Amino acid sequence: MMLLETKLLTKIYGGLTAVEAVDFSLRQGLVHALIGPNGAGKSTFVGMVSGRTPATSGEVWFDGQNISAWPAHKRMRLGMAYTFQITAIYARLSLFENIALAQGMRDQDAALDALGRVGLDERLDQLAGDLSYGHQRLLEFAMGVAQSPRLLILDEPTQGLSESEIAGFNTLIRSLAGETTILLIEHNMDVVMSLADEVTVLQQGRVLSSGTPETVSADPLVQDAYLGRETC
Amino acid sequence: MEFGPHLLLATLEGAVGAAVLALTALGLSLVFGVMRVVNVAHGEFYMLGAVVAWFVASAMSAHPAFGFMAAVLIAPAMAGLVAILADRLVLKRLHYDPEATIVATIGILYIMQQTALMTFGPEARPVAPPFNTRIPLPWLEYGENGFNLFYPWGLSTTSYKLFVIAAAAVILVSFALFLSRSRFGLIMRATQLDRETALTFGIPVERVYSLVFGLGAALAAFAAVLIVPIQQAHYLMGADPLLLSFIVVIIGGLGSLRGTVVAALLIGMSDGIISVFFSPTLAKILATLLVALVLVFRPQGLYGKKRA
Amino acid sequence: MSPSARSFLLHLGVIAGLFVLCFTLSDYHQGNLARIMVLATYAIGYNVLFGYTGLLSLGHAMFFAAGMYGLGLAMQYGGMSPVPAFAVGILTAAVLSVVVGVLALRTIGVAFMIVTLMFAQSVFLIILYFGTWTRGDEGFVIPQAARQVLGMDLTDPLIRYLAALLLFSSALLITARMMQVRFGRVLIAVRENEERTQMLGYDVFRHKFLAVLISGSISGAAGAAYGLLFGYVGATFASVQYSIFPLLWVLLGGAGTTIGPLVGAVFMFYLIDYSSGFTNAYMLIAGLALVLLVLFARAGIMGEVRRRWAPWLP
Amino acid sequence: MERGPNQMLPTGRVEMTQKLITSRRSLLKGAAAGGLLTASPLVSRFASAQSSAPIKIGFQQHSTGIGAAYGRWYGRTTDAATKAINDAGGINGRPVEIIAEDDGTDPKRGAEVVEKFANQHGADVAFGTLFSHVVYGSAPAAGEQKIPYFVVSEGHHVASGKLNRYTLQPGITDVKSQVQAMAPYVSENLGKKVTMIFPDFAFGHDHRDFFTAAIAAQGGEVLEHIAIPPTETSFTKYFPKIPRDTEVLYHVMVGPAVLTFVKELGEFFGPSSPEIFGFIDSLEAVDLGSPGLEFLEGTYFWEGNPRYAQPDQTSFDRNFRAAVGVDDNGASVSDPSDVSTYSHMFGCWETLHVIKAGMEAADYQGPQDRQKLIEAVEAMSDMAESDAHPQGPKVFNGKTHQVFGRQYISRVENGKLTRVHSTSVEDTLYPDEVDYTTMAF
Repeated sequence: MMLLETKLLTKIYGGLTAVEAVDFSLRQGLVHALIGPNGAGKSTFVGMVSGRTPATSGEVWFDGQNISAWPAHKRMRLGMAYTFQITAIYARLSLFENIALAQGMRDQDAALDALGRVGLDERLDQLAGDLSYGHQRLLEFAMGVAQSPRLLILDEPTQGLSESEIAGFNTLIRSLAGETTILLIEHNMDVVMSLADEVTVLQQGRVLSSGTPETVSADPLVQDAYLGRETC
Repeated sequence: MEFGPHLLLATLEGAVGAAVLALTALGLSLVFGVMRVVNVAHGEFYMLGAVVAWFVASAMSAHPAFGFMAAVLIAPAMAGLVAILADRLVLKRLHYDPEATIVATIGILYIMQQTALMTFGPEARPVAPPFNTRIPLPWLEYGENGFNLFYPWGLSTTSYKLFVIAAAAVILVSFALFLSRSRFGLIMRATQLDRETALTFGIPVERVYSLVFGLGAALAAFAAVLIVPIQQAHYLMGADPLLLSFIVVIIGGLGSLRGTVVAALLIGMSDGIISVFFSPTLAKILATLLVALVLVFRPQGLYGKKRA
Repeated sequence: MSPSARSFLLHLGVIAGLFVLCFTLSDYHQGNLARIMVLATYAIGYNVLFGYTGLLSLGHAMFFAAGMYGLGLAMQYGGMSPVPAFAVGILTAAVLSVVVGVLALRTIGVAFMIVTLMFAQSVFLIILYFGTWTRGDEGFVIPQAARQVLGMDLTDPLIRYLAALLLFSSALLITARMMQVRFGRVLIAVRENEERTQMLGYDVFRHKFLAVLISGSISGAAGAAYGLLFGYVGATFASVQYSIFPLLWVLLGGAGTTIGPLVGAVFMFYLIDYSSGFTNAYMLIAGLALVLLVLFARAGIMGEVRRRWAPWLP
Repeated sequence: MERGPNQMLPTGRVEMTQKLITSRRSLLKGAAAGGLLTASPLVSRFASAQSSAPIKIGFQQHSTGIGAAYGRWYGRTTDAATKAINDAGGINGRPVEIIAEDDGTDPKRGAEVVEKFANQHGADVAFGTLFSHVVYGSAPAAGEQKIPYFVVSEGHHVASGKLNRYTLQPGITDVKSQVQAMAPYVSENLGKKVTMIFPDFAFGHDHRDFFTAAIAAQGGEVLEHIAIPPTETSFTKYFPKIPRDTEVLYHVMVGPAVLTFVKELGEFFGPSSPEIFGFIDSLEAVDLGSPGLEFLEGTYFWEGNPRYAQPDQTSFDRNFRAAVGVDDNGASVSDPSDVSTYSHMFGCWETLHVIKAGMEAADYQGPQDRQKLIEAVEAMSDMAESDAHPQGPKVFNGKTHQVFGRQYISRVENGKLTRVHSTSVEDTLYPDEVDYTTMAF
């Protein structure tokens, strides 16, 4: 069953068409990667899906409901979670506060459990701002997971992470497989290839190609535009 | 007085008000445009200009014109210096954080007001205008034998008021040229567009901010020097110009200089003309509510760029 | 002991302390403290919006004046007795907060500050415009005879002090409790990072709107109490200076702390009262205080105490 | 805390406008504090009094805010009156000590200051407020603290009955009596068709209501009421509303922008203008020789107290000027450009003398005799022209707590104000609106 579907989703900023009539569908339980060069409209598209950016036209369906007119917070309540491209956590609040706000309840154990999943079970009362950049991104990821969402949207989650942190991230995503559907914007091709069940390539706001990682990377159109020609 | 002459007189008076308001609001808009901070003490720099003008004029015993000439130079310079000092000592340390700047400039407002009370005193003190001859104005009337010219009772203006309008216009035009033609004008516009990029181009943004803050204060002080021969210098005179400048800058669009001048003309003239029809207090209520609603429904004002 | 229990004890301690002071202080300081508690309630109202939700308003005098005139006009022309008139005062401020909230919350940051400033200026001018009833800037006196509640004379210093204490402690306990439940936590979240809060599924607009409503109503209650306890209602209390005072008290006392507003109001009152003895330039001192505060102690007195010694402080 | 604000300015530079006479009072304060009183020559004069502790009078002064210009001259007159009273043996043989507090021309601070006088300073009485919104804000506090509160405000609020039995105004006449007394002279000598220009707040509304009624009683009429908002700074746009057939223009603008108002009035009319009748409030503390006021020549002004010494100047007026340090042009002796608020400040002098007369009539010993003091003042009626009442003879109405006295009309003749008419006290009387004596204390 399709958890998320968009129909002719379009966003026009003044004269520029950032996203043009994108039809997209996301099957429940899969990890779907959205790739494309900078400025292809990935963040704008995800913004429209999450409700952060108002769509110029087109529809967004979630779990069989038309949520095109819903404000962002209602969509989140419906079962979405969103992590920002630029880390957005409560720097001046403690780790516990950050997680408690995500979980909507103040339960120490649940918080420790959520933090444990990303290996952040340091002191709960430490200020989030004092964490290293990598740990802050993991905290944001933990806050997303802590909402036990049906759809987790990750906007370039591995950006700025070290190799070991990326490996840790991959195991995390696999641990969620089946339970949570993941929409992933990613530049790191290794991560995409190893995690994604399906891939969609965007270019100049249009869908260039969609399918399994293998079919997409073999697709000549994609190679010309994005991956570069295979030279043996 | 019949309706026609009354309207002409109200328009002329409105023009004087608009001229001074345009200069004052230009200072506020410049500071906000380039530095993205609101200077709540802007009215006090206006007052400082008037007070310094009085000190200079009363010190020069020669013909008032010399006193006025000196004041036109000294007052804006003094206000600019005080502003630059305030920027260096306070605003820079706050890294121009919008909210902190508002609080800091409120503090500066009280400091300047109280210092003026202690040095200048509580009275309203006049400054002699360089020249002030009364000019009766003719009015055209279509009588039995065609048009004839007559001088309605009370329809007049003074040479100094016309001078104020002209001087303000000259300053506005030269400022526009300065902004568009001169090197520093280019630097200011660059800093306004994008602070980071300006930095990478080697523009000393901190120094530009100080100079812009000083320039904004100087413009307000200059407006005060123009108006002080008509109105007196008083230590509490800064409050009204501040509110009016806010009104003008918002309706004209925060940071848009062209919008500021147009809005100043609009508000200045309407203030004169509205009082012909409505009760003045009602007119002021409408103007203030209009501003709030403009900000609510059209945040970028008339000419401002839509904030991304 | 859990932080919430410790902070509850703190608040009880403050209220008990104020109660004891009622009988130990000299008449002069008792009279001052009664006034300070009413003004501190106004600051508590302001703190809900500025300290906890992070919205800088420069127009709270309109809520204070709305409460004051709501009560004053109800008593003077409606012939109401103090208690219903007090309710009318709070209601007037609440209605004004709804109108201002719906409009002003469409803007952000500097624009919000200017919109509140403009609304407050219009309320001030409206009060002047309807001078025939409001007596404009001259204002009017609520006769001593009318200021009786349940047989108790509110003009008696002791009863006035206890009434002010009742007002202050209810505002303190309400806001303290509010900041412990989820609603208060979300307000802090909105202050810290509005975008992130929105994407955690919280209706940010509704929370900010409720914050304006609560803040306006508490400020209105303080305005009504000031009119009732001190017998004077005037347009001066809608002027810009009375929007800047609560900002000064909250900043000085510690924005985003529960007892900061009281500390700030006491400190500022006695700073001016003491310094007006040897110089009439006390507004210079207030100005300097504002500048130094924002430069070096942005967290204010209780904010610094919390940072250095008592992180659990609410 | 004792008065002495201007001597200890942090900026060190003596305030430009501060010409305080180092009065005996600050010496007294030093002496009392330092226990020198016994050695100083004052002691012999006060030795006979039962308790030689000074009588403390709380002076609520507008040192800052919109009333600061008046506040400064009220302060000087208060110092001069205190010195005169002390030189004449004080009150009941005890020296008078003034405790001044700045209320910033603000109603909230005003109430606090009255409470401070009653509880902190232990003042016997409070006195000195001028601006009506501060009087309204502070009077309830005086009523609750049960401290006699002598206002020097010219407002009609005391006589209107809105305040309490502790608030009195025995030293200055109120606006209703002043305005009412003007109507006969204006309608007989200047004209019957009047246009009124006044500030659009309570003080201006009093003028509008009282004068409109009074001129109608004289058979005149007010053609147009022109109300100008208090914060206005340019006025020419209002003058076209003046009907052409106006015979007399009645104006009473106040506030910092008032000089602009008068100048623009002159510029608007030029050579041909109707008779102009104004209230000196517009030009208090303003030199008539200021640039732009030339057109005032030949126009009329109400004066509470003739600013320029008149040919028939009484010895009382001469002594008053000498005591306060004011020359024959109504300006400070030490700085001719520093013009006084001569039509208002006499109220402080006369109020202090009424307090002295009241305390002596009531044999006032201390706060326990405050009610006796009020009753003693309420019993007063005739106040002869004397050193205590240099402005002129007065009649005090114990029921309404308001004093009535002569009003003066002057005409500007070659740059000076010459008195051309003085009304009788009877012209200024009006029916009582309240009887405070029936109220409980």
